[in-house]
Amino acid sequence: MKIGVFVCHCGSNIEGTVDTAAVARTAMDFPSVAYAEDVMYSCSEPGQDSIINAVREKGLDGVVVASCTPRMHEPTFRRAVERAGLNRYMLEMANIREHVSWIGKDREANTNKAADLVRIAVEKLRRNRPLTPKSFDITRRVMVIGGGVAGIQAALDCADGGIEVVLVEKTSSIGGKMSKLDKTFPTVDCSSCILGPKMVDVVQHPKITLYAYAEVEEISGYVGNFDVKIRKKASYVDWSKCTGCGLCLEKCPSKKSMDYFNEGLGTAPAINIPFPQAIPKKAVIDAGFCRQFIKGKCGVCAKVCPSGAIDYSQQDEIVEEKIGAVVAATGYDLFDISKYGEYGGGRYPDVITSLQYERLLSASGPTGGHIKRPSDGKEPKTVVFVQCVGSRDKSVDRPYCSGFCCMYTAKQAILTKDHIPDSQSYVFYMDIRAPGKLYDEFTRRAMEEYGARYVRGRVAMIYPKGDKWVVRGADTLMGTQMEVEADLVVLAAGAEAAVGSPQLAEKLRISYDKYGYFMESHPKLRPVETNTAGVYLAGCAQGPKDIPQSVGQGSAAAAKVLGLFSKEKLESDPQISQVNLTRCVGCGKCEITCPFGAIHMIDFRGQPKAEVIETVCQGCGICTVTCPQGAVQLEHFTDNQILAEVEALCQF
Amino acid sequence: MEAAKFLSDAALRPWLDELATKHALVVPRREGDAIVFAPYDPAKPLDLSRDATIPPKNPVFPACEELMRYSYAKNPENPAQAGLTLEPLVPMGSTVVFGGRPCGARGFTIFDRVYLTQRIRDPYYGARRESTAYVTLACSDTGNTCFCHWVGSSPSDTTGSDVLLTPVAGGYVAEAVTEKGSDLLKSTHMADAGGREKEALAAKSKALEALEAAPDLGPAPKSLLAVFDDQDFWVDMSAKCISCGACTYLCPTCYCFNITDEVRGLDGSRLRTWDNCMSHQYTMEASGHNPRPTKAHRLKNRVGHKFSYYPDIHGGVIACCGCGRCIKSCPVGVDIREIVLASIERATAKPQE
Amino acid sequence: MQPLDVIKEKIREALPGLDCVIGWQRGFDPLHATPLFMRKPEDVDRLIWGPLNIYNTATYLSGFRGKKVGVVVKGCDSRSVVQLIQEKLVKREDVVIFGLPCAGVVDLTKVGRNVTDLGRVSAVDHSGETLKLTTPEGEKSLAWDDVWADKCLSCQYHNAIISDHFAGEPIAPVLGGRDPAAEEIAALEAMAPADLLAYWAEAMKRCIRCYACRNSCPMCVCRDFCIAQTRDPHWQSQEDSVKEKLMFQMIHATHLAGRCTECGECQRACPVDIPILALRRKANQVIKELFDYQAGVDPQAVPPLFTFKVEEDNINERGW
Amino acid sequence: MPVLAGKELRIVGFLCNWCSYGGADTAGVGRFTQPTDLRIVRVPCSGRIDPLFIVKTLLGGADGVLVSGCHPRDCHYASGNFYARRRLEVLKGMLPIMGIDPGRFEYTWVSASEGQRWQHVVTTFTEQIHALGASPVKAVLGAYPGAAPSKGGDSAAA
Repeated sequence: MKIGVFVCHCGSNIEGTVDTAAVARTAMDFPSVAYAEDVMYSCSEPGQDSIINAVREKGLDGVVVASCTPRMHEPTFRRAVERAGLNRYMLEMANIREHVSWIGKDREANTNKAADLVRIAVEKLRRNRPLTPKSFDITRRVMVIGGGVAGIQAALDCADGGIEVVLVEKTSSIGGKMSKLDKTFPTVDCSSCILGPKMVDVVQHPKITLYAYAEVEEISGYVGNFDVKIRKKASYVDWSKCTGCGLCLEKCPSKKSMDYFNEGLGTAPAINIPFPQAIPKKAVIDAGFCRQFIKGKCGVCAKVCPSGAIDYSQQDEIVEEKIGAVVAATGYDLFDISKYGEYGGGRYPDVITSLQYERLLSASGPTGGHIKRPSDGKEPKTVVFVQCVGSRDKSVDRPYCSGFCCMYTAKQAILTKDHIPDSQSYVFYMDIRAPGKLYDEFTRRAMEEYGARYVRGRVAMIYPKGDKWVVRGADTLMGTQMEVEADLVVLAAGAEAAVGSPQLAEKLRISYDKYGYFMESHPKLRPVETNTAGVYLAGCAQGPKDIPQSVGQGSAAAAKVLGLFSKEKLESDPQISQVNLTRCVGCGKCEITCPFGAIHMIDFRGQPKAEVIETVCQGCGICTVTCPQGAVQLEHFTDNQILAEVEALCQF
Repeated sequence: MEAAKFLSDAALRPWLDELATKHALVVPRREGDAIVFAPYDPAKPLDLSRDATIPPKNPVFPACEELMRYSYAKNPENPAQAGLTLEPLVPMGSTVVFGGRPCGARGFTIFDRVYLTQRIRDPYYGARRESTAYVTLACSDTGNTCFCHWVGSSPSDTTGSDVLLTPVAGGYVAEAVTEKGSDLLKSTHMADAGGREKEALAAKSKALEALEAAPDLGPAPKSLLAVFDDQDFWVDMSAKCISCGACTYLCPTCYCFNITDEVRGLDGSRLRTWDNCMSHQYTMEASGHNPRPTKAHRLKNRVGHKFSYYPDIHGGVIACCGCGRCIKSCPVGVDIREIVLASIERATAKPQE
Repeated sequence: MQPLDVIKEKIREALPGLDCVIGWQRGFDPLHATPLFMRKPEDVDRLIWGPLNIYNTATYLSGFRGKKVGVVVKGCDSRSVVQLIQEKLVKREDVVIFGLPCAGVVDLTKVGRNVTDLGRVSAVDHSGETLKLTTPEGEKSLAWDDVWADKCLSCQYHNAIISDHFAGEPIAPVLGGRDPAAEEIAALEAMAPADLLAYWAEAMKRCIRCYACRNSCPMCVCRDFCIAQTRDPHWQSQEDSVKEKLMFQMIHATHLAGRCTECGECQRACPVDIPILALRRKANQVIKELFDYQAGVDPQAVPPLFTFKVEEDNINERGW
Repeated sequence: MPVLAGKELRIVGFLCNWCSYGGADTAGVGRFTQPTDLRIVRVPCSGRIDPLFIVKTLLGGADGVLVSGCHPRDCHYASGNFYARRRLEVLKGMLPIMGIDPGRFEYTWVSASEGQRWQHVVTTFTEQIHALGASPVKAVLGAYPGAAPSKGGDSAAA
């Protein structure tokens, strides 16, 4: 076998702390290495060309590229060796950037280490064999998880692209956080006026199946062919009959249910439709408050319902769907403001979250759009906005910036002036983050046209004084203490990953960071992909975003799905397990341990033997370790390959 | 051949010390609960109480012998080219094996007919054979698994030995069997036998008389061929065999080997290691076909080779020295004597066609 | 009627439906028994029972896969049968189990330490308070506690765990008896790592790589396809080095983890008496501590290494 | 290449591709400085890591072996690390009886986002191995005959 080794400078990224020329020279002495050189940028066009030329001129049949992580450029170089006429799996990479040059300054040690990594790559490559992927059919249906604006956008774009969409929404209506907003920055146009039509499009679109008040129970399979189980939670209302007339809401004797849509400002009937524009507009019974369930008798709604839709005996229902791709758009939840004891959030009625304030501003809100403070319904004259409550604060393990708070606070200050002309707003802030089209102009208007007083400093504490709330903080620009006697305090609660995100990530087999946000496969170059083929991300599930960014990601994810589905067939990674029938003694242990059911026992000339189902095998290699006689081997990660790497490393 | 000598118990260790200065000396020593032939160590005791667990064949036929080393030297101008350097490793130096029993020494005379013929001479075996001398201890009685006299040997057989020591009062009578042997006896630690030869002779004949009558194995070669295709017989005989290599690896007359290259990077070595016909791999063909798929086939070969096929081509010499290790050390007590006798019985029982 | 005769009767009745029944008979001398394969009624007469029945009859079962066979078992043998059934290597309906209460078996290596040559014992009497041997150097009388196999000294399974036919009074396990296994492990682990490694090197030095330890193991079902002797995968070289020999012991021990029924055949079978059982015993100890699991007790269980718990009871994630 | 005398010890790491290998990448991207002893062997999943690879590595004379996979519940292949956890824990328990200091082998979980944690793991483990010093394996086993003479390996041809 003739192997070519290409050691990349990556400009100065590698060359800076690794003597790439020396590594190439050393590689010359490795078994089977017929050619070695160092290249400036192996991933650049000239870089790839030099590889291709060397393969052709030197008649190489395998290539080792020592450069960045294979998680970055393995596909790039596989394509390159393929263009050179080799099988794309006759490539190995040595990660001498992320794992060497970037983590140490000792040039001698780094060079030495880099040579070692090249050595094991060569030893592995010597035992590689050409592989050809199997192709398989695609189920051209996508599941979008989450009916917020990002999910809605993804669903509509996919559906308009001509593929069937299954949209799963946890609550009884789509719309997400945006549907709770009154106006949107920086244009101050009505949130529901721009979101509403999209929501309607969703239910009316022939290609979209909507499961509201439902959650993903289980997902199995692989890109192109997932099987999902969706749990439709019991609403105790037969939605096929419910017309959303709302009669039951009026007649319901129990009005003490939590009003989730209004962020807990006020209460709701035990049978409820969250808001007038809800999609679907169907009632749901809150069994925790419904007398029929608590006392076992009532049945008012059942009596009044003109369509006889009420069904107290309803149970959760599991529906199964076959899909080919997933878009996770599960959004965010608000930071729990009560964690800041000194602010009194949750204890003081007039210390509320920004989203609650949105409901107070909203014409469809509990106060009909008139700003009344929760404690006594009085109209507040002095409103204090506190920024970064649960953002950029290590002490509550929320070091990140939630991104959109600065903007909506400016918006809320403006709206406050609109609603109450003789009011005065104060904004306690750390920095103003307004990077975006017309954003900074917008915050300026809040200050200059609407006279909101921006105070640069953190609020130390809030305490009651009479019917006022004293907000004490520092004005770091003036270098003075500052106290404001407020009628209402609005805390800009930060964003955090939606409740249940990690659990969903585990079902989807994607990674999530320590805060529960889903991990994209590359922070810059693959922002909506994940490391699990066929699973994409949109909106705040991946990290805090404002509406335009979320909508943009929704469309981006849709584009990825459409791209995936535009292929005739998909190719399965051929790096999967193979059974050596003569060695297999048919003990079936591999069958027990395979997480994918990719191994089944067959009868081979009267003997039980294991067989791998190629399209189902994901290439984890659990079976290879399970098999005591090494009859199951994972292609490109065979025992002999790993043993050879170990051997190479143990020579010294 | 010069006259017999007397080696007193007191002179034994000094003599061994002396031998150790001239030769690589191996002696039976207790390791754990086994007795093995180990390099002589003046500080450590010998164990001559019984025949060693492992036969004294290693010195002439090591369990693993490095035949040669090789390495590739790359052409700096064109690393695609590499020069190969070979280093054959022919064994050097002389070895003396002390304290084996007649059966053990007789064992590798079986090898000679295979490795040292007119046509073919195995240089490695040849070199070791020539440079190795055996100082053997005659047996004064026999154990439950001994059957040297069945196969044409005896407790005082000198075949393969260079010196035979016969225990007598106060020491041993030492008789040189070969030139090599008489050289070993040229030592100040050796006294004149001084009439002790008779005592030695008496001891030998006493051991011979003590033997139970040996069955006639004459019909064995033909019988084993007769039952060759009698699979039921062999399935029955091999039922308890677990196909391990204990019998063959401990057999003084088993000489099969396997050759493998072990390579590290650009360097490699070619190894010759004991192989054993009880193993499935022994006859495994590259195609995956195995002409001896079951332990019945394999056991048949072991017994057949020793008592039929080998004698057929080597003037009736049975390729077994009757040491009984294969019986004593078999994890499940397979008894080759039973099998041979059973085959004779079976063959005579059913008419030859 | 003696329990043995009862069993013999049962075997004769069952024989017609079976390929054979595996038991023990007298071997080449009074001290050595040997496995017996009963096919004809008259074979059954040769069946013996007693402290010389050291061989684990279950070792042969996987060789009869697909055939119906009978097997006479000691308590410890029955554990191996259970484990084989559990791993679907033997079908329960394919094996008829004949059990007798077992008081223990002798460890011939221990006996050997009391006589010059195990191969020169001319008579044995194991009926009495001691084990009586007739040897060239005269009568020997050995205390049972000095010659019982280790496993018998701490045996909790004197009677077949599962059986189709059982004869005789079940023997109750002696609790709180000596546990030589634990003692040996403790003694070994008391050494400094390097010394212990040297101990193994010294012991493995005399290994002849005959694989009797593997082939006598009832749970080693790979047999002809063991990774110790293949080039692909190439786990082991042919070098005659203690490293390769010790590596094989670790392969065996690792593959047995959670499956080993501690019958001790590996060590008993070793022709050069290398004390290799300790490695398997340690694995069993670890398995017991981690998963409170013992192999060969429950035919329904799954070996701990072929399953998992999302929250492990006794594995605390390493705090780094 | 030969271990840098006096400076480095030989530490071999087996990392799953999806989490820990990515975590090591993230550490690199973040320029989180680490000791240079570690050599990483990339495997698809911690469930692919045969405990015997580790035994082989340690008997081969490596001074330490580090295994890292996805956090429990976070395995790209759903349950690979659950099997790995059991296998590796058993192995760790068995090392003492064969005369290998169990401190020479550790396994842990590092996710693709935990660059800093990876730096911490590598640093801590490397310190631990340097505290234990060079492995005695080669000296002890090398003292016995039979092993084909230790080769200079490829460097012999250099």
